[in-house]
Amino acid sequence: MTGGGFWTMGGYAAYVWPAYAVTTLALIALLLGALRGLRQAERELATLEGSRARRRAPSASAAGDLA
Amino acid sequence: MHRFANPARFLRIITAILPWSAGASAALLPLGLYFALIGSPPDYQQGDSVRIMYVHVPAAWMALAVYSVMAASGAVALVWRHPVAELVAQAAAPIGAVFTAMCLITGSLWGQPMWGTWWVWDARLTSVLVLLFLYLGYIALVNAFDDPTRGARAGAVLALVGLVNLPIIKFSVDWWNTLHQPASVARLGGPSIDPQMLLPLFTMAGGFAAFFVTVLILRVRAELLRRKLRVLRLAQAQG
Amino acid sequence: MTRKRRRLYLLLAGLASLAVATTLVLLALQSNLAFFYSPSEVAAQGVPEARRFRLGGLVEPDSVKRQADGVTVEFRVTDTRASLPVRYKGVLPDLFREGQGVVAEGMLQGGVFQASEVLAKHDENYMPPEVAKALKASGRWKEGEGK
Amino acid sequence: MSAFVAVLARDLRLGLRHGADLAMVVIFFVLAALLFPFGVGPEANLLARIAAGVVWVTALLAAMLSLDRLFHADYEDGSLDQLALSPAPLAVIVLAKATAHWLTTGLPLIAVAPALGLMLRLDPAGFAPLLLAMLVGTPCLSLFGAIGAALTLGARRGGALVALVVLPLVLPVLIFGVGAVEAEVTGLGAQPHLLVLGALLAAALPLAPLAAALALRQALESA
Amino acid sequence: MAKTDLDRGRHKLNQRSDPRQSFDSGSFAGAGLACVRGDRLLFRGLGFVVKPGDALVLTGPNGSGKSSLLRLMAGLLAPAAGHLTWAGRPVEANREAQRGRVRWLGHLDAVKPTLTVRETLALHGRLHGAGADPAAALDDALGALGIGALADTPGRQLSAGQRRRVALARLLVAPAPLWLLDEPTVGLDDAGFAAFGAVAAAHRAAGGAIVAATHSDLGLGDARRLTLADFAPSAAELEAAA
Repeated sequence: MTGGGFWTMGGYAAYVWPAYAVTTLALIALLLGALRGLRQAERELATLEGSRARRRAPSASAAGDLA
Repeated sequence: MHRFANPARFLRIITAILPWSAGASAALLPLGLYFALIGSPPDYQQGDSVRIMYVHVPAAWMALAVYSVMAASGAVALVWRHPVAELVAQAAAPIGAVFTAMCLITGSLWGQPMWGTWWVWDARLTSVLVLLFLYLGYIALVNAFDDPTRGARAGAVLALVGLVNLPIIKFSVDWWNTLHQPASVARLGGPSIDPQMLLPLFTMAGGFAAFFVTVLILRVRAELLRRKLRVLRLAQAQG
Repeated sequence: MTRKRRRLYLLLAGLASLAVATTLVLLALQSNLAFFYSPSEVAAQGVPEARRFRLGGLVEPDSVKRQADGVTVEFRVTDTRASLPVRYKGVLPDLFREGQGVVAEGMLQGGVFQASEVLAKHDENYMPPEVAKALKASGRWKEGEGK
Repeated sequence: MSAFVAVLARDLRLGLRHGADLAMVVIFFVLAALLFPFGVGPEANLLARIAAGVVWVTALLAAMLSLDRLFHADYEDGSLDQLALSPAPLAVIVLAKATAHWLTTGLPLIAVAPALGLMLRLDPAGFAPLLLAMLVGTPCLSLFGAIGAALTLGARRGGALVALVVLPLVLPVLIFGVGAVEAEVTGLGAQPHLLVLGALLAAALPLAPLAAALALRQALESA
Repeated sequence: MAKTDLDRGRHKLNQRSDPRQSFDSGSFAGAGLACVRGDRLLFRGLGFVVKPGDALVLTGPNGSGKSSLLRLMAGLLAPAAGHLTWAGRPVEANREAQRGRVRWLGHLDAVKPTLTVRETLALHGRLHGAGADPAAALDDALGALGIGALADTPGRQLSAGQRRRVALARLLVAPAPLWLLDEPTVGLDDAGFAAFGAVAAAHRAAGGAIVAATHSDLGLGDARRLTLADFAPSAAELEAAA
């Protein structure tokens, strides 16, 4: 660091910090958005497969009763 | 290779890549940030405002690179009709749009103190703005159809048509006398940037690229799951 | 056979069309298609008064004069062959200095370019101050190379 | 070649029999352009400065409006299937339809442009470059528009989507079209701008029909 | 996967048609065909052979892919798997020639409200290169479908059945060996139905072939049937594909 110190950015703090803030926020938003989409799809898939398992389950228990 | 082929192999490959790309971005981004904000010197003319370059330029590179990835996957989707290529193009578009917007915003924050204006209609800025509109048009087009395949194919054609904009962006600063300065890194005669400044630039660029791959994989995986959901629901409805 | 021949003709017509496009672009790029015009172009074309355009070039060394009011600045913009006086009232960008690139928007009035906006154009060189000093000291500095 | 002529003749005939639709595009053009004196005030200097831009932007929007005519009706009534199944290359048919579109919308727009220029107080030196630029530039609008119209066939929200897809592609036409007039009025000469417009047209002439044909095939796949 | 589909297709093919039939010259054939619309697999492992003079009727419930199979045969839709051949050569080798051999009648009539019947058919003749005397061919076509009196009537004044007749007349304006018809008799009255029967018989007698999708009887006599339900994937297969 030369010049006016870390936080003042040599007088360009009003431009440098927003630029980095925008970048950081955008990257975080991208990552969170992707993760949320993935989680949601996983959850829906789990629900669907759960309902199918339930549909199969009664017939299995009926067979068990017979035995 | 069929549309109804199981994309399991592709899923295995991207799952294997994911930890590496995630690790690379987790290592490179903080390192790049350190170099960019603390470990590199100010510019002889621009002072500390030059530090905006370390996010602005990698964002610009990614904006172009992601579009190339999108157009290439679009071409693969059209020629070989591979469903995975459609998914990759679709998943890449929003990421590219964010990088393009990031490039424009950070560029504006750099232009105000250095050039004396937030925005100017010169060839470089205008062509990057057109790139952003192409991304947005692509996203709107892909989502405008009830049949996801139709959307993906239409998007692929648009991505290919928009490819003509990339050389215009790259060479706009050489062909026209713009306010934007000419290329500093990819130019004949080597970079005109001091090595101490190239280091943070390349570290950040590497971090951005790894980050893009990571998010792309996450989004493609979500898309694959959604497709599986649709097919399962159809199967359920029929059987 | 006729199908192949027709294909060939269509292909040739397409290629010819693209060749024409390339030629036209190259022709257009020979003249200035520009964001801004240089002082010598302005002189050669005889730009009339009171027409808005952008003027670009280098700030002529030792030509910058600040008026008494503190906000009006006068300087000359040069492209080494011709130069034009510029008057501007307002805040100058940080990079505005003598010998540096500048783009001004405005119009000619009485032979003086009345600028309503002055933008600094910087070159593609980035280096720390010490390196710049060392380069200047060793005489390897190429002034105004980036234009 | 005969396929080109046949489709061109058919589309011209169809266009002329729907004369009211054509008139609507021209009326929109005139009306939209004449909103500007009310919007920005009737001061002659101000109008003169924006005249070329207003004429070009409204011409662009008018052309956008007419684009859904290009393929949509044929797609809806099955004619596009028949055209796509004729032995002629689909790109040739697209070129014919784009040509018909230009003849029925581009030419009328050019015809009324001088009147608009007068009412918007365009500098007398600007008329020739405006008309020349429109003569070269409006075919580009029809050609790029064909790509957009083909891409959006069968989409849920057609109109706005076509504009979103096509406008970024035709931005260069607008830039150089307006640039030609401004350069001429400033005394710097319209020629380089007109050359670029010519280059755009020469490049679009073979490439746009190919891209539009590709897009049409995709649209027909899911018809 | 492609290989097994293909084999299964051949197997079915041999079961349901004359075993002597192979992909011999002059015939139009498909093997191992699969079709996906959206995310939905409509059919797979489908094979067929159409020879000169043949009529093949596609049947199956709504949504089983009859229209899609016709579009696939026409080349408007690319198969997700399998291939089509004409006289033993793949149709992709020369798509333009294939388009010249096929006449298409979709479920839409492609009749413009402002064009007269004659104009509509004349365009079709010019696009497909009608024979030596296009005007005569056009008049013959109009006569065969019983719409000679409507020649100069604009499309908007035609009834649904009359429009269907115009669409059928398109098949005759420029002759081609293969007709692909999607519900050709929809909206036709008895006279129209009879006219279609006569036209179809003449086409087959001259060595032409017909593939038609329908829910009703077309009166095509000795037509063979292809039931699409036989090629529908099972629920288990659909789930496996996910």
